[in-house]
Amino acid sequence: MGDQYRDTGWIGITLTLTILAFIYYNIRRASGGKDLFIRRISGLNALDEAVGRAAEMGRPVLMVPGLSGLTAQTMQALNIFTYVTRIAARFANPILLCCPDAAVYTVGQEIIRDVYQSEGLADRYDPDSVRFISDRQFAFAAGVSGLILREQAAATFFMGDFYAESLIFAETANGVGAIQVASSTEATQTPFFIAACDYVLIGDEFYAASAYLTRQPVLTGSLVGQDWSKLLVIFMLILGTILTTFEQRGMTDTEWKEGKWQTIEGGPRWKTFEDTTVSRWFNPSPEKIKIDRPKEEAPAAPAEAGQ
Amino acid sequence: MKNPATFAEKLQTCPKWALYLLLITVTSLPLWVPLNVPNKPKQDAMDFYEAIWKIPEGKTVLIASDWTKSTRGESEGSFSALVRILMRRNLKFAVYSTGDPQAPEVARNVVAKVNRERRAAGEREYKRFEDWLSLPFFANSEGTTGGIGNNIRAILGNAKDAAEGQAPASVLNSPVLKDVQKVQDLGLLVNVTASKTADIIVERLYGKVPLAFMVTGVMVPETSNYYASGQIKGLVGGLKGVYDLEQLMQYGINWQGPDGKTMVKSDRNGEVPGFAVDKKFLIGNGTMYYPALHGAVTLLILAVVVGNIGMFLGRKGGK
Amino acid sequence: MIPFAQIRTDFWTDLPGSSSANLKIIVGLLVGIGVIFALLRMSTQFRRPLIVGSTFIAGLYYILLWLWPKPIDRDPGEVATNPVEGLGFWLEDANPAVSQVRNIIAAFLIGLGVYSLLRIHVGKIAKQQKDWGFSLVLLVSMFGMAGVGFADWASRQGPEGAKLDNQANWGAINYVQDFLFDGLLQQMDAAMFSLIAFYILSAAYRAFRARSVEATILLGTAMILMLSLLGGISYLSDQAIEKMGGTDPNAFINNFRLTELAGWIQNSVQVASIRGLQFGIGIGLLALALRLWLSLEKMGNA
Amino acid sequence: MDRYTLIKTGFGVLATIGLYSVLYKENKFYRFWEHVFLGLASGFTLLVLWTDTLNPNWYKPMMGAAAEGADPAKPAYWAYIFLLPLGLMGYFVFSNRHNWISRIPIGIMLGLFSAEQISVWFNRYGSQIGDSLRPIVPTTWDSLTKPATQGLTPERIAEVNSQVYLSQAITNIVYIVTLLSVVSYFLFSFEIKSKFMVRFTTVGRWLLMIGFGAIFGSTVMMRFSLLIDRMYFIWIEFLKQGVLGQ
Repeated sequence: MGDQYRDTGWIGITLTLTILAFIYYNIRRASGGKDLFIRRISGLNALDEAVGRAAEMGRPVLMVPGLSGLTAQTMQALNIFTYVTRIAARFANPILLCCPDAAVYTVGQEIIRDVYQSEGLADRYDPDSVRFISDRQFAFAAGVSGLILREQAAATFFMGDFYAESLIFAETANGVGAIQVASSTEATQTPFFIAACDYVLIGDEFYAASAYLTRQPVLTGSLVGQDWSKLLVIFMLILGTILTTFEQRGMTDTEWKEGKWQTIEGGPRWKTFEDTTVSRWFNPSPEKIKIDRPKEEAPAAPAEAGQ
Repeated sequence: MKNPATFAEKLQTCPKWALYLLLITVTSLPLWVPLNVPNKPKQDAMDFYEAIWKIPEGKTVLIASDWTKSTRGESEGSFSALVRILMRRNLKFAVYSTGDPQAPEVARNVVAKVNRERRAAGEREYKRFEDWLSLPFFANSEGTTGGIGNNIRAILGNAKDAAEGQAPASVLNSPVLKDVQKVQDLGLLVNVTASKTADIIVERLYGKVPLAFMVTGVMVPETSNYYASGQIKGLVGGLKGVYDLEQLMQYGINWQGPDGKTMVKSDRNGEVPGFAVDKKFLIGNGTMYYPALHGAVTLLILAVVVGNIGMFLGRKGGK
Repeated sequence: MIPFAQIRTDFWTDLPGSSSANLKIIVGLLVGIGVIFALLRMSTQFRRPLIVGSTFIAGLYYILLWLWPKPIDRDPGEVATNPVEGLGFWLEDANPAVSQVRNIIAAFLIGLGVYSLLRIHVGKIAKQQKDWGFSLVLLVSMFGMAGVGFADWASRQGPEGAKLDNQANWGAINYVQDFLFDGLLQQMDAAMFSLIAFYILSAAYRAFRARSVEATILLGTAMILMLSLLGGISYLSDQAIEKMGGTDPNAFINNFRLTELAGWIQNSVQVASIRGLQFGIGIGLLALALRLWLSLEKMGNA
Repeated sequence: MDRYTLIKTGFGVLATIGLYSVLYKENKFYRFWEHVFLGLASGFTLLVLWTDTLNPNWYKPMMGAAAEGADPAKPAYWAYIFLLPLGLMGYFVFSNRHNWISRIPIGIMLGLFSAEQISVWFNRYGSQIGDSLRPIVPTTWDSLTKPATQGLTPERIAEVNSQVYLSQAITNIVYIVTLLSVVSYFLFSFEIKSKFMVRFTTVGRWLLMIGFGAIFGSTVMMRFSLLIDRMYFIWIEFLKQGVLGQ
């Protein structure tokens, strides 16, 4: 059997697969026409308001999909921005999408044009409204804040992976009196958004957003699946806490080493967390198996091209 | 609110430029008159210091140096402190980076600086390729880190480094990596980082080699998760961490200094000697910047307090 | 020694610089371009399956690497003893190469980024719009940096390159590169980064008001943490409290020392709450990853 | 400090002041340095893409290398060439009829990324879940808090360390309650009716705020130290050591 399945290593795989199963099952369920409840997420009701106000002022809506390259977080941010863009398009409101990465720029162009076309407003679509600024963190920060100041953005949306630059954007936008809706998947940046922005999506709300906005079966279903998974985690936490509470007391004369029970040389000792069942679940210690295989005559040829 | 009328409003509407000017002043002045601030090292820093001090003789330390000038304020302090301790312990080390193409060069400069210090203090200088290796930058952090876990020699094998005035040779021939066949052969892997490489390293190397991190202040909360869950042996966080470490280098832990006094006590650590009895040798960035940090943070606290007082007075006035 | 002694070649690998290798490369390129032309002619109904399929297969590698039995106790240079192990070996070996594919494709896309910049700034210059001068500055410094940087890089290749680690051996080009990169670019990075300090001050002054319960909690915790950072203050206050506790090192009051308090908040409440947050984010990411891998959601739907 | 270094440092200071000037208001001086910055950055990006990504990870493996000095020859993996047309497909994004082709490379990148995320998920969160499981009932009432272990026998120390004292138990309870309440705050698809659960999630939000406050507090340190470092650069490195030559 494979290395990753020995001792308690399989638990991790099982857990991940279970969660994936939950999500997939609920997506199917929802696609099957079952409509599912989603609680109110305050920050999101602000989207329309923000864009609306920008329209009144006739000043642009500025969007930043985080600092990462083409990652899932960035895609999620772009998903939310398509919603924003759609409203802006209807209000005939200028938009600016600032990309930190060429691949993101490519996807951005594709998506934004799609939005205008699907709204039948292809004539309002301006390729320059999606811009590649720079993929160097602080050059990007300088460029974007320059844009915010010069274009006098009326509404700004910062969503995705934000790092140190978050506060530069937020304060600059605040300086020109823009409404700001923000969200960072980096827990370390959320407090700064909370301090400086009008509306903030905290943590998971960012992933829930597109489901909340569109109510598409796939997304709502997946959201329900995520909740099941969280309940599973909660259950594990409660069960595990109880287990440790009862196991981690008193002395022991055997300990779990290299995948089997062994008596401790030098007599019994006081139990620690390492002696509990849950500790073994999460820290597998597979026993050392020696397997001797024939060697190649010539030195090993390095990896094959990833095709 | 245009032209603030009442005192309460004045308190709440101090112009930004005035705040900024104050900030520049309080951060500049202390640099001209350095002084020694009393301090109490944090546990994670002590564990870090002990972890390095407990590395078996002759083991090699691998340093993932993922910082550049943009976080010089904190990272250079951490890195030079680390190098000072390793050199004091006569441990061989190799520096590589997956965080930023510039990291290796910045690291080289720091090592050179510490070497100059040692020359001045009349100690043995570290020879490139003999005592330490400057490995290149590897793009794709995930791939490289994972690779180091699976087969370290294959990953580092392509790299070259040159002793002073010699032609570059494969680093595998260097005494530094002589006894390192698997990643398990390393004494410790220290990540001096200002980026996500910390996560990547824990995900791919935890359990294969003891880890210790030196991170920027902003990363302390996230990385203390790893410290709390015992995935990393020790943690030096931000300027405070650097200052802690520099103090430990001075006073050790549970250790009687030359003056017979034990400055730092801890019941969670064993006795770890300090060094650098000569203070001049030890004026690192931490000791240099810490007073200015006091100025800045105090200003911040005052600003918040004043703002709130203003608000409350304003409310009273409103009633 | 014979240079290529240790190379075993097969269909996928060839002798470096050999004509057959170059031929294969050229043919491969032509085939690739041929594929593109084929795509242009391909009928519409195959488009989606093609995109979905390529996405799925690309992802399948990592899923296999994760689930396929990993070889036990593998040492460098060993040969697999059975097919299952064989695939396991192959997956492990391919990892370094596959993990580069994303970067390489992304690198090829940079042309689009440059196109975007040129589109905007050349346009400005051509139309002599407001600030066209600055656009010129941008383009000049861009191509300047790229050109000089490349020349510098080229001069550092080969066995002589290591010499240039020492400033004494620098030529003009190395100086210019050092000036542009080390003198300007990196300094501006640091400058922009440090701007945040100012913004923190103004943001805290403006927004940190005890208006609501939540705001007050946030404010209070931040204050305690900031105070505990001040070695001076925490040291003195701890001294004071230890005096209250008297000689007994286990005095209960010692738990309320500023450093203890800050540490306690960080290690219990903060770690816990952030972990709670992270679990949510992690599961959200997992769900999104699944949807993207199986192309369950259309790109950019909302 | 030699003249070159002095000039270099001088320009560094100038650029720093230029970017700082935006703090007062957006002005031409800032705009100049901003554009220099963006230009240099993009230029550098182009450079690094070749020197650090394409050349070492694509071109060299594709071409292979003859044996030189200590290191053996590397075979040519010609198949790498297929990545080039794959990348070029992205450029169809501006074509109105064939823009769909650009989704193939994008799809492949996303596929690789997503699948890797799935495969490393447990590595990141597993041990964090494991570490969150802590005993919440004290095992001894000898003392409320964990006694200091100075001057005790090793056995005694081991015992003390393994015991769960009241204060620790309380801490662990706080910990687990925080964790649970925060996680349940992020449940979206359940209509929470019971008074208790409503309170519980509200508490979760409050505890989250404590976490954020703590992060803010500890982040401040880094931001300021970077500013201090800039000031060190201007005052000490440039003015004191450079101009005044001390």
